[in-house]
Amino acid sequence: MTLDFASQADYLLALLPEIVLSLWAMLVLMVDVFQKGNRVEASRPVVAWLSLAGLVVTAAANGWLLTIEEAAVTGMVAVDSFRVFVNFIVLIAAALAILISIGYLDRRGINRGEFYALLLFATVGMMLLGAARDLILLFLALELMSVALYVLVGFDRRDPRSSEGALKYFLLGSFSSGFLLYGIALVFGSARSTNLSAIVPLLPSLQESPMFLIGAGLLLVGLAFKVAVMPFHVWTPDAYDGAPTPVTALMATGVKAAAFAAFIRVFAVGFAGIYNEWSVVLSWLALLTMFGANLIALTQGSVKRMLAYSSIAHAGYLLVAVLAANAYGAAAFLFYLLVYTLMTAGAFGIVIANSRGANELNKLDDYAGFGWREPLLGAVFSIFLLSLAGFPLTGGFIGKLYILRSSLEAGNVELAVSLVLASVISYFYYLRVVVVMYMRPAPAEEANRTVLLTGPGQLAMSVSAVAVLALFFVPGWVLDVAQRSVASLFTVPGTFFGLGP
Amino acid sequence: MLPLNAALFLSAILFAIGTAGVVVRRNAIILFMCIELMLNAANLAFVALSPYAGIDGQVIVFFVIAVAAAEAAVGLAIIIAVFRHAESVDIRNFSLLRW
Amino acid sequence: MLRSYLPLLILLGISAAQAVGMVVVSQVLSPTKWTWVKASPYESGIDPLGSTRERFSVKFYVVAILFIVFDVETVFLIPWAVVMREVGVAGFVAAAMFIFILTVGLIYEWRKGALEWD
Amino acid sequence: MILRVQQTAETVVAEAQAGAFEPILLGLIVLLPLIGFAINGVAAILAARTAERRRWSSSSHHGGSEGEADEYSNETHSVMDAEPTGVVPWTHRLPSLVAPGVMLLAFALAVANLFGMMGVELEEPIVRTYWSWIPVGELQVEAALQLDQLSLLMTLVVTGVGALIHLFSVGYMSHDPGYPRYMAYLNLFVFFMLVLVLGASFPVMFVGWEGVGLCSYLLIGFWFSEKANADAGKKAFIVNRIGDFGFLIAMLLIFVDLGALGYVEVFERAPQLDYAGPVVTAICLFLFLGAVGKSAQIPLYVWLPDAMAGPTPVSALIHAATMVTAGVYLVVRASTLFAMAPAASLLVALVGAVTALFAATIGLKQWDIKKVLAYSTISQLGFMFAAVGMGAYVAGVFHLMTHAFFKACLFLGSGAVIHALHEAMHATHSHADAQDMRNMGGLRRYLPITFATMAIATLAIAGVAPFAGFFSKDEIVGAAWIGSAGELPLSQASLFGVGGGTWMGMIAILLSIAAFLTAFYMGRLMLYTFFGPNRTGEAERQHLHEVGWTMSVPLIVLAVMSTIGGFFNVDSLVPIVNLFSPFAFGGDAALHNWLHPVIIGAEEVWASNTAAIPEVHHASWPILLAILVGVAGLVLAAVVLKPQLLGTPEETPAYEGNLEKVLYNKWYVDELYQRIVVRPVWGLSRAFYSVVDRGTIDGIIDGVLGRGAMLLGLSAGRVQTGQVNTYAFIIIVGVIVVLGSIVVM
Repeated sequence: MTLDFASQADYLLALLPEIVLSLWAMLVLMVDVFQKGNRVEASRPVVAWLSLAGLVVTAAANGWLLTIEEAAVTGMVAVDSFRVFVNFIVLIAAALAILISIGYLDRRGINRGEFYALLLFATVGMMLLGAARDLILLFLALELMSVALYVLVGFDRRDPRSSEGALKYFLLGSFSSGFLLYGIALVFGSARSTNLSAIVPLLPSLQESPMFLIGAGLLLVGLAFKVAVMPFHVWTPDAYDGAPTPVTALMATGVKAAAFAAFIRVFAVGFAGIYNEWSVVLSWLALLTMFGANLIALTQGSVKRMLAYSSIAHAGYLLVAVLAANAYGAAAFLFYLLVYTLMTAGAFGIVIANSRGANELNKLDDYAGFGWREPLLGAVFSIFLLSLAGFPLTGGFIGKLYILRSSLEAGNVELAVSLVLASVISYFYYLRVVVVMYMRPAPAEEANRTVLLTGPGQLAMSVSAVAVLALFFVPGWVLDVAQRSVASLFTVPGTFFGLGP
Repeated sequence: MLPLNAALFLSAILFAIGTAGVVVRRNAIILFMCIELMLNAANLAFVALSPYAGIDGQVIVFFVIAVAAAEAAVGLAIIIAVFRHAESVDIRNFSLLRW
Repeated sequence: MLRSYLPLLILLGISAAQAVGMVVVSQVLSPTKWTWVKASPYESGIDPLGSTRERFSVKFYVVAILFIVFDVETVFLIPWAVVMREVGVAGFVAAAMFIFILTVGLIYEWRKGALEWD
Repeated sequence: MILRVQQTAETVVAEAQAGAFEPILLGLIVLLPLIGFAINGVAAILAARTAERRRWSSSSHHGGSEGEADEYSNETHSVMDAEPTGVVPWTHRLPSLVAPGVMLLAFALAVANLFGMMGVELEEPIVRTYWSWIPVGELQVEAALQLDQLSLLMTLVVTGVGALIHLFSVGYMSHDPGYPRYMAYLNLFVFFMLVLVLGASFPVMFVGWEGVGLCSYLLIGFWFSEKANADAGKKAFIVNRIGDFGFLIAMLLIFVDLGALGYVEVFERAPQLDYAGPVVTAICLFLFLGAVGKSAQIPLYVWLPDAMAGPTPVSALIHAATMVTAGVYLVVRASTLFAMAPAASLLVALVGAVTALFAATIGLKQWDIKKVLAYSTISQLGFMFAAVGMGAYVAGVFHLMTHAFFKACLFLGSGAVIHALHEAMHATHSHADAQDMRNMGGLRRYLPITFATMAIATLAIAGVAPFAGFFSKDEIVGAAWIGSAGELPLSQASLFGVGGGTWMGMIAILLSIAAFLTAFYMGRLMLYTFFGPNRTGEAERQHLHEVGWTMSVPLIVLAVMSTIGGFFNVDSLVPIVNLFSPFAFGGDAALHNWLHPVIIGAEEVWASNTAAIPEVHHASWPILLAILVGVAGLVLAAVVLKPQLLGTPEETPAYEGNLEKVLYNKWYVDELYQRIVVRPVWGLSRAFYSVVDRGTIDGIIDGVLGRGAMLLGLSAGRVQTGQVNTYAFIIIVGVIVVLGSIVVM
């Protein structure tokens, strides 16, 4: 099927997965509210499962997208396999977040249907973010995602940490939205359009326009904020720390994936013509992010917060892939994003499994003996941590290898070396958790701890762990798909990383 | 007709005031108002640019207004939630999460 | 071109002048004699109870927040109303979808009891 | 004896038949242990669940952490702490069947392949590609297995000895609460070991390399509640990281300089490099660094004695027979590269020889029976490295094989002794050390089978003809003497300005002394353990009895192999040795002929880069010397040592005199490392701890760099004040920097 966007109805098809998920989110909201009205009580389990079903249906619609193509690439939304790939990652992230929140919400006494509905709305925002080919749609998608997340972060109103995290996330998030919006205004003023396909041909003439460059710079800042690149990461540890852990998992995975996809679409595809202008500063930000985040992560006593910094560090690694400026870089980026989503969501899932009751404290000492108390989850957690560190036998190793290779290919030797050094630093804090988990006996009072991750969550963790391992042994086909997905980006006129249309 | 530069200049000044406000003010509500000021500065830029760059600019403003309203609703709710814990909206009181 | 806005400007000026003028004139013309009774807040003839800095019920906030959202959404409907004939069926469908989503929100509010005062 | 000329007639036949051989279920050999791991892993998880439940319910009854401490205890307790309930849960019965079962199947498949391969003379390795593993640009790495003479031999050793040790473990470990977990780890280890030896490229080997390291780490720390065990696991992990670093760098260099990582391509292209050039030397040195870490050679050997903290069958399988020999395998596998780098090869030989002697001296004065065997293993690995370093690749592999037999037998025998002693002590609630030889003595009356099998293995390791060790050790020492006479290709090389011949003469002397010491300390071990009066204690003596069949059968099989293992490679050209020619298996010098296709690359390198060697002279005196030192060592031990005068640990001091003290304390190397590496780091960390109240890291994982990084991280983390204003300010600064740089660019 071919879409030409001349008729508005074609947009309904192009946006089918997003529409399906939006309607489904409303359905979830209605089911919940009709079932219990305004009574304050836990929602039925059916709400969570319904939400999961919605994700599955959306995934099907998303797969269907592969069968249609665009007549011209002028639409506000892209219909290409890059978007489909990113959508799948986002959907996986959302599904993992829902699976680990089952049971967890009850424990914290915040099992409300709105949680799932908001989570789905945020997912819609992420999907749109990966599809946006128009800066205004980008802004709207970003806000749709963010507004839902502001609420989710502060979902546990009775917990001062949750509320505080939400306040900081909200204030700084809308602060950065302001920059993004002003950047869009300046780009709009100088390019006379907000559509990337209209901007790209004008780039040679815009290269000298300070208004455009400042606009592009503000856009960079706005997106860098969402992917948590240093020094725009300041909100991240606090928001991640304060948020209910499933939300943290979603923010660390889905949000990052979607925002990075937008990053690629806007900068790598759209603004490829001014690569020289933005690449230098971005390289420095990548360096700062990799080293800064890893160093700070070393000093963290809380595992949850350590993982927050770890996710910042990974934004740095992903930036190296973006900056590699070649086909392998983009494919490596998608591959790493997938591994990263699985291992990060998994790690946060274990944080849930080990947290005490409603208390979210997750000190390193709380993991003493965890590996023996919970053999399965301990092994799974070790896999995730080793993968995050880039240990061989895990997908994280292959992912880093790909990024390194693409970076070397591009001649970014300093970035490649820094990535290796930075991940060496990261070994210390990841392994520390493994060591504590297996080598330090649990205090006696730990004996009566119960498993705090329900069956579905455990299953999700195990599947993710197996996937992380599988991505080491058979990474070939995923990489193949990633490479083909990247190729679809070239339908936009303009050069992509020197590959050309 | 107003010169374009003047309108843009005004919008830039408003944006700068909003930005500075976020850095120096302590009251969460005022902070939020400063952020709204930034968004509206961008709106002003869009409107000022629209005769020159296309009618889209004015359409965008509608979207931004709607988004700002949604943000306001959520933001005020969050501030209320925080106020219930701290009995204050002074952001200096909120540093449970740090380091 | 700006000339077409002139009546608007005049209207603005007149209303501002009137508002300011009424305050000023009443201040200037009225006899000013300060008494305790006059300075106290007027609450329908009943003595004030407690501090006026009492906290409002959170319900006010809820209503206010709901109002902001629904109020602002009308900015999308008014332009549509203006050009309803030009945009035709496509516009109608779009507006219907918009209203549908708003309705879902409204139903949610209603079921949540946010529309009931007690 | 090294450069045997292949009969042309055979080669012709081989070419005619090449390709006729199809490997039989090659993938399944590797897969079987993995299947075993999966099944046992499930059992382990379920068992751990029930154990946890029981622990909770029991601790609530007679509260306190006492029951908990019992649950996972160190070897001396948990081996025997049988479940009093009597009913063995299925999770403990299933692994007894599955774990040895898959191993036996895998071994059967390997044997089938052996018979298939014996019919044909395979010139080229058979590579089976399963899927494309890392396909990025020129870096095309396939998940492929390679079957050739070397990998098949290694597979036979791994699965054969492995199957026996699995069987032994059934008897040894089945009462341990963690038994299913143990079996799962053991199966997983074998899987990775098979990947290591069967992999067709360096990255695939690296997967196995990392995997066996991981399993070793898990098994050393199996009784994790003992802090010492946990530390030992950690030590092994860190030391192996150093080795892995070398391996990785070597792989990188190979890829950069040769453009491939598969064995076939790499060894095809290797001769393009400069002979003895810096590139190939660097590659070999880094590969050797990897081998040194994995195979516990100087200076990275320190982890192996500590690794004895794991269960004894683990020591037998991983830390004696298979994993630690991976370094030797690596050198032989990369023999073409090492032949290109004669200086690096000589260094390998030298390190091996020095390690052989050094470890043997330490073995002289250890009281812990497992420690003696551990240092003996290091010493024997040194022999192997000396061999492969001198270019005597077949001799190295030969010794690897025979060593697997007799050392596994010795370890399992010591396990049986410990088991028996522990059982006895358990019965009387004695807390004496079941591994201290001073608590043994006269055990041959109580453990006749164990004694007989260990005695055979001792004769083998001492190099007494005609036991297995005689042939293999003789080949190594003999090669060194031949090299010193200038008759090996490497005799023409030089290291540090000294000629290869001179070096090899020194190596020969070092190895001869080491062989003598080996015989002595093994004689000492046997005397103190099995002879003289029994020192275990009156009460305990009633409870000493021979182990069950699952443990004695592996011992007997290994003893038989230790007896006849040498006949696989009887060379009719070597005097004295050729007396045994009538009994040789598979014809004259079977192993040489068998492995010839594997090392032909190295021979071609030498042929084109070194002066021709006229003819190798096999003198008879080195052989006589080898026999002499072995017998002399044993005799001296029997004459000098008086087991009847030995007392229990309370009565007998650990050492007398300064030399004994030095040896007992293992030349103070651990202390040296402690002083120059660990202690400065700790000092710094203490200082840091008092300044910043956050000493969350333990051990030597973080070095000086780690502490510095912490400090840096802490100060960088200080910007995270929790204040929104500060955050906004940081963002603004970032915005200004970004905008400034973009506009300026």
